Amino acid sequence: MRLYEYEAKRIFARRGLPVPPGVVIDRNSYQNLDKVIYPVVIKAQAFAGGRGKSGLIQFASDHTEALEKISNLLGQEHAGYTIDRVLVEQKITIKQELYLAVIIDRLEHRYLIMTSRQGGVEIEEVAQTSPQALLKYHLNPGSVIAPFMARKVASGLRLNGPLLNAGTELVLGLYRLFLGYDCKVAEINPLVVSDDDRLFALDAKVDLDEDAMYRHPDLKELGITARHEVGELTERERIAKRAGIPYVDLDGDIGVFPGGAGFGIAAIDLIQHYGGRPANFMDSGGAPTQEKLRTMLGLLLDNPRVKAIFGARFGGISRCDDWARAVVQYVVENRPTKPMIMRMAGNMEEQGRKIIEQAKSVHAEFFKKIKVYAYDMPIEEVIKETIRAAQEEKQ
Amino acid sequence: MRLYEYEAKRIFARRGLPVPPGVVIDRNSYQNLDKVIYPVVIKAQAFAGGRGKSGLIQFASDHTEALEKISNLLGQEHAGYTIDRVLVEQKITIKQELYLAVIIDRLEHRYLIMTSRQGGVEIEEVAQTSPQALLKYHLNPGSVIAPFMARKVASGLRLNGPLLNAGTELVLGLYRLFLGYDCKVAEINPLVVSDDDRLFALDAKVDLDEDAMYRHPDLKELGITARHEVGELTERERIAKRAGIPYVDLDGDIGVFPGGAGFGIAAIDLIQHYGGRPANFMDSGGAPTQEKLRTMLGLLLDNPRVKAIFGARFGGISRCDDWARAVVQYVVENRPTKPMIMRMAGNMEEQGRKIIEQAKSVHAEFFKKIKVYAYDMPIEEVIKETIRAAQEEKQ
Amino acid sequence: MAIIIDNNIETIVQGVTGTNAALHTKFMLEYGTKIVGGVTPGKVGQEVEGIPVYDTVMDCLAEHPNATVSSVWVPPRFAKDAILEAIDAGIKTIIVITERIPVHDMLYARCVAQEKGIMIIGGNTPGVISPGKALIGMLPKIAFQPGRIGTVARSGAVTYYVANSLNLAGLGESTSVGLGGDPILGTNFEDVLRLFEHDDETDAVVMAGEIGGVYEELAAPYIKEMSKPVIAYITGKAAPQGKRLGHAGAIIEGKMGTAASKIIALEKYGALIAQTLSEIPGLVKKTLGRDVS
Amino acid sequence: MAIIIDNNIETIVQGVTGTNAALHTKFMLEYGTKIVGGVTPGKVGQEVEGIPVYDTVMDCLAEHPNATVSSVWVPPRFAKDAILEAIDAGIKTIIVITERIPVHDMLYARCVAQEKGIMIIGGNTPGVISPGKALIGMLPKIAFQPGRIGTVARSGAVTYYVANSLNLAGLGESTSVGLGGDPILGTNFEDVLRLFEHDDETDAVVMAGEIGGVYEELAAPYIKEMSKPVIAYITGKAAPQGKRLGHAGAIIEGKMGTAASKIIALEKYGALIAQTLSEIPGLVKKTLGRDVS
Repeated sequence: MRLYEYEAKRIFARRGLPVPPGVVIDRNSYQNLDKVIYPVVIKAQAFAGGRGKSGLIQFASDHTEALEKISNLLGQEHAGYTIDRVLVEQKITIKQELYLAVIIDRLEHRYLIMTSRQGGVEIEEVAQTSPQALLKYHLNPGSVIAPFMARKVASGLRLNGPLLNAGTELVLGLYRLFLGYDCKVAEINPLVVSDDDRLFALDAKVDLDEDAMYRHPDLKELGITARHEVGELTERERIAKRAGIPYVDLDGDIGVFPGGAGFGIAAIDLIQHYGGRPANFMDSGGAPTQEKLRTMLGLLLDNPRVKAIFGARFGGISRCDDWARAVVQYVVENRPTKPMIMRMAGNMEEQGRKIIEQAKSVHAEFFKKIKVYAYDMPIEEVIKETIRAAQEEKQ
Repeated sequence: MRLYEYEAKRIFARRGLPVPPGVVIDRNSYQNLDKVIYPVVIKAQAFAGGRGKSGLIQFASDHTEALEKISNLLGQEHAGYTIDRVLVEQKITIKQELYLAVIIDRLEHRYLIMTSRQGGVEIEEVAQTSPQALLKYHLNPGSVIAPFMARKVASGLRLNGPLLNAGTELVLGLYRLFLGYDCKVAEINPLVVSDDDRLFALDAKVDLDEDAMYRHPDLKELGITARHEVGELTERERIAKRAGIPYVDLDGDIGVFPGGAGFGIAAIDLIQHYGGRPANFMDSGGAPTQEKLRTMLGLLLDNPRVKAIFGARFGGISRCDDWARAVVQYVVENRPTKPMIMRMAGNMEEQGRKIIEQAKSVHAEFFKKIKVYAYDMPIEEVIKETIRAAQEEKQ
Repeated sequence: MAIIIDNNIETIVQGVTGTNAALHTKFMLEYGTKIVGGVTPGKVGQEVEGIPVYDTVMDCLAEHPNATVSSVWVPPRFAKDAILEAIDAGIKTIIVITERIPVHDMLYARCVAQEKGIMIIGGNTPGVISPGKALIGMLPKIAFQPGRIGTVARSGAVTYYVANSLNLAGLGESTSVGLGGDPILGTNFEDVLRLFEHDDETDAVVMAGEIGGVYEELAAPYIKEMSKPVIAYITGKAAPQGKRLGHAGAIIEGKMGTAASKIIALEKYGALIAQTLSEIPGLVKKTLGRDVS
Repeated sequence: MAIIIDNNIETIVQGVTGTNAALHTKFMLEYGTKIVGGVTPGKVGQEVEGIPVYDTVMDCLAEHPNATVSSVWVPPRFAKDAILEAIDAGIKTIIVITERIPVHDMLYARCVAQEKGIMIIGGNTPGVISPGKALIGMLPKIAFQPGRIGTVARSGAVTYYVANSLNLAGLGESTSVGLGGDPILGTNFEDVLRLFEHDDETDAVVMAGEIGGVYEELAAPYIKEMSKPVIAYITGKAAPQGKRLGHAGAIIEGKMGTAASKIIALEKYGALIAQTLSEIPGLVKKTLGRDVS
């Protein structure tokens, strides 16, 4: 889960890593601007590389200039998200830009400390154009870092004299932060040497493991809570998250109600492959309760963009009878008018089928647009029929 | 550095290990007795095995009885030390006594967790009479303990049901305390299961590494400061400690002023071997300053028991000229009247000799009883002469 | 002999008293899997489906010394410890059903396992099945039939649908392996491809990957070395960037882990690419040049 | 060739800019020891007695790849890291002058060294000298003369007095090794006895132990296996119980580590016991049955 720069820097500050003095400003906290020392850098808080080029980083030498530029930035749209906050920091005079990161090496399954004397540019670029400028130090998962190791890293950045010790402390601190907060990435780019020979983390990128956040209750104190890996949640995504349902809004018109995350991914592919447009990704997880199944159906059917529902249940961990019961109860209580084209196979299929047949016979009118196919109907045929149903609805 | 039971239990409590509720009482804090729940156990705080047999552990069922027994215990002499404090704890009804310890295995150079279902007796006894009752688990130095490992230990104690989890937590806690406070020993004997199926550390033995105490500033908060490995310091030992001089009071009449700890140990042996009685152990450490050397001499010469001084300097790290200068200055300023028989050899011996010869020629009267032999005089002859000098002084 | 599990292996269940684990212990026993013991700390003396429960894996193996495989069903915060315990006790293959294990925990457990030559499958694996012989995990038996096609997939449901489409076309599986949906996996595609390559009960392999990570790309070069055909089905072509799709591992991070990059890598080294589930059996039959069952 | 250090070894000094280290760097150089570089973080570019200073051991070895021995003079709280750094950089023998290193730190460093086959001497060693060849540490050269007696002791000053009494009797040392006064030692008596046993420049060994720990007792059985005579001198017979005598390791803990227990063990396995320093040369000469020099 990628943090905003200001969030990452709050963690840095808590761990004693050197960040420039600064304040966070949103529409309701312009008064924070009184605390800064000019000249300042104004940095829009957005998940974007090359913020400088996109005008998302600006400079101001006095209050009036800062105010104008901040109010200009706030509310801007960028890559689909609105800029709600800026970080205003005292401007550091830069003598040198370096790169320092601790990441998980997915090939080696080990931790990797990476440094470069070419900081301030995309590290992927450095890796391609001058790989010899990139120094790498591997550590085994879970292992502590010895001070000498950190000193080796700092020395590799050719920091010396008092800067060597400052650099050593910084490497120790960043590695311990990486380990201590279950990070996937902890990156400083650029790490700068100021004109008065101090080190500063000018930018900070932290990527947390959402599945380990329970171990770090202090993140909440810092205002950091679970969300998308990158970016904010939509309203429906928030509702789903609260209910423990993995759910992502897409921009199509076919609601996807699958069982299992992997097939959820396959389903949106197949819908697209056959010319339809999925409205969402969803995962029922291992063995969903009936209540959870009904919440899931509600999320789809209440979405005005959704014209038809594609549903699939391969009863493995979860049972077809439970699934059928949930579907029937939802339909009877909510009387949805959108077509629902579904397939049910696997464990307890027969019992599930009986439940649905019985409901149909009692409430035939509610089930007019609802189909539940069986094992012998290939899943892709079900998808094609859903796409046709959605197109008919639109007309 | 061995802690008193009440000190060890304060650390236990801080780390969440289960100790019976209790209070510490000395001559000035009888009022603490108001907080206890009867019946109670009254435990004299002394470094002694088998306190029960020596009457150092007593029981009381009400306030009057407790008061009487406590005032009886306080001030008692035991193995050379006065009992200044008692620990008064709620009496636990014992269903079972176990043994649990984390120690450093000096043979293997690893950590060792030891358990036994035969708790409450000296573990050395168990080791001799029924070694199969002793379970041992080794861990590598510095390594963290996995919960499953702790569970294995608890399971080896045949704790089960809810007690298994309580035992697992206790093993985890004790091991982490051992590692976290740089312990040489962290022992619970007995670890008891109470009649209501709870675990309690009924006794607690903690042995700290004095050389690592700088890492644990919170020990000071708990009132734990450096002292002898076992036992309190004498007044002279306290003065020496403050000055950074390893010094131990012995009960003889020959002051020992050696260079180096190892030869200090040899010197007290040799004095004894030749029929003398050393008044102290002392170590000048690596390269003592002149000021430190003068403090050392003062410690010996101000001791009324001391009749003569044996001195030795083998100039290695330290230089003979520095040593000679310190001796001369002390003598000139303090005009000691006790005989000082010494030998000086090694680095800068010649320069040192000149300094002493010159002082002698100026202040002949102060140096009447002072001899400084050279390289060619065997050290044991110097010792013999010192013993003779001490005997003459006594007459 | 089938890969990983066969009808003669003895297995234990860690976290056996949990609801899901207990239910699937029943299903596994019904399938014929030899479960000899279960482990839940503090519950020694209980039984689950007639299987004795122990406090520790060590205690369990003391009674059942031939058990070599364990499945782990404990909550995610206990998964690392359960795996380490199994390794310490001498288990050789650890099938980790638990999902959403913290990344650092799994990296550590993986590192220990690798040092000691222990196989971990998962986390978040649906399990492994050698149809007609043994099943460890929560795969629905109805989705599988004995045959000579090896399958390996990241996702559980995709494992079922792949087998399902093979079965509907008259093909069956030698072994189906779920690698798991977590981002750090104990066993990856290449490991399983190597096992199938050397398995004389397997004629061809279907591998089903999805967005996220680089395990598919890493396996690609080995496909060229293989004598057996590999049919690859990769999902997530329609996935948005930067959002986890249910599985902790199913996320496109920056330029890494897209369906396109995986398909390009696999195709380059000779895998046949299925665009849909329904294309899979046709490609298998075509490449084998005959009707196999 | 002498044991541990000889006139052809190249050596570095960790913590070289400290007062003591700088002084003894001078003495070592004067003795002929080949010091090629020093290390103090943050002080690259300086010189000590003409020896270049580096920030890290790695940097130092990059310039002086033949250095195999390091002496460590840093303050106790940095000792563990200095040892680990030396090991990491490829140093083979680490002579740790630093005293009062926390016990857990030394146990850890010792464990790492042992896994990698690295020799640590100390902590709190006065050093090692092969008279006339090389000296590493802070032993005073005046106390030693070339000869054919190996000596090994825990304490620095005792090392000097032992050599001194040998020299006064016309004997000299092949190598004198200070094991160190700290409670946890990298190298113990048995290790050094083994080296002397296989050293063709050594005829007999004097070992000087003291109260505390069990290293003397542990070495005893090996003495019986040796072809060379061992004269043992143990100090601390007059020592009180439970009090550290200067050295962190010199303490009688409960019944462990008394002078009596050490003497009994050594005598049992054939060591000749010297009651005083002055008895040592006589016992050496007697056991060798001749006048050696």
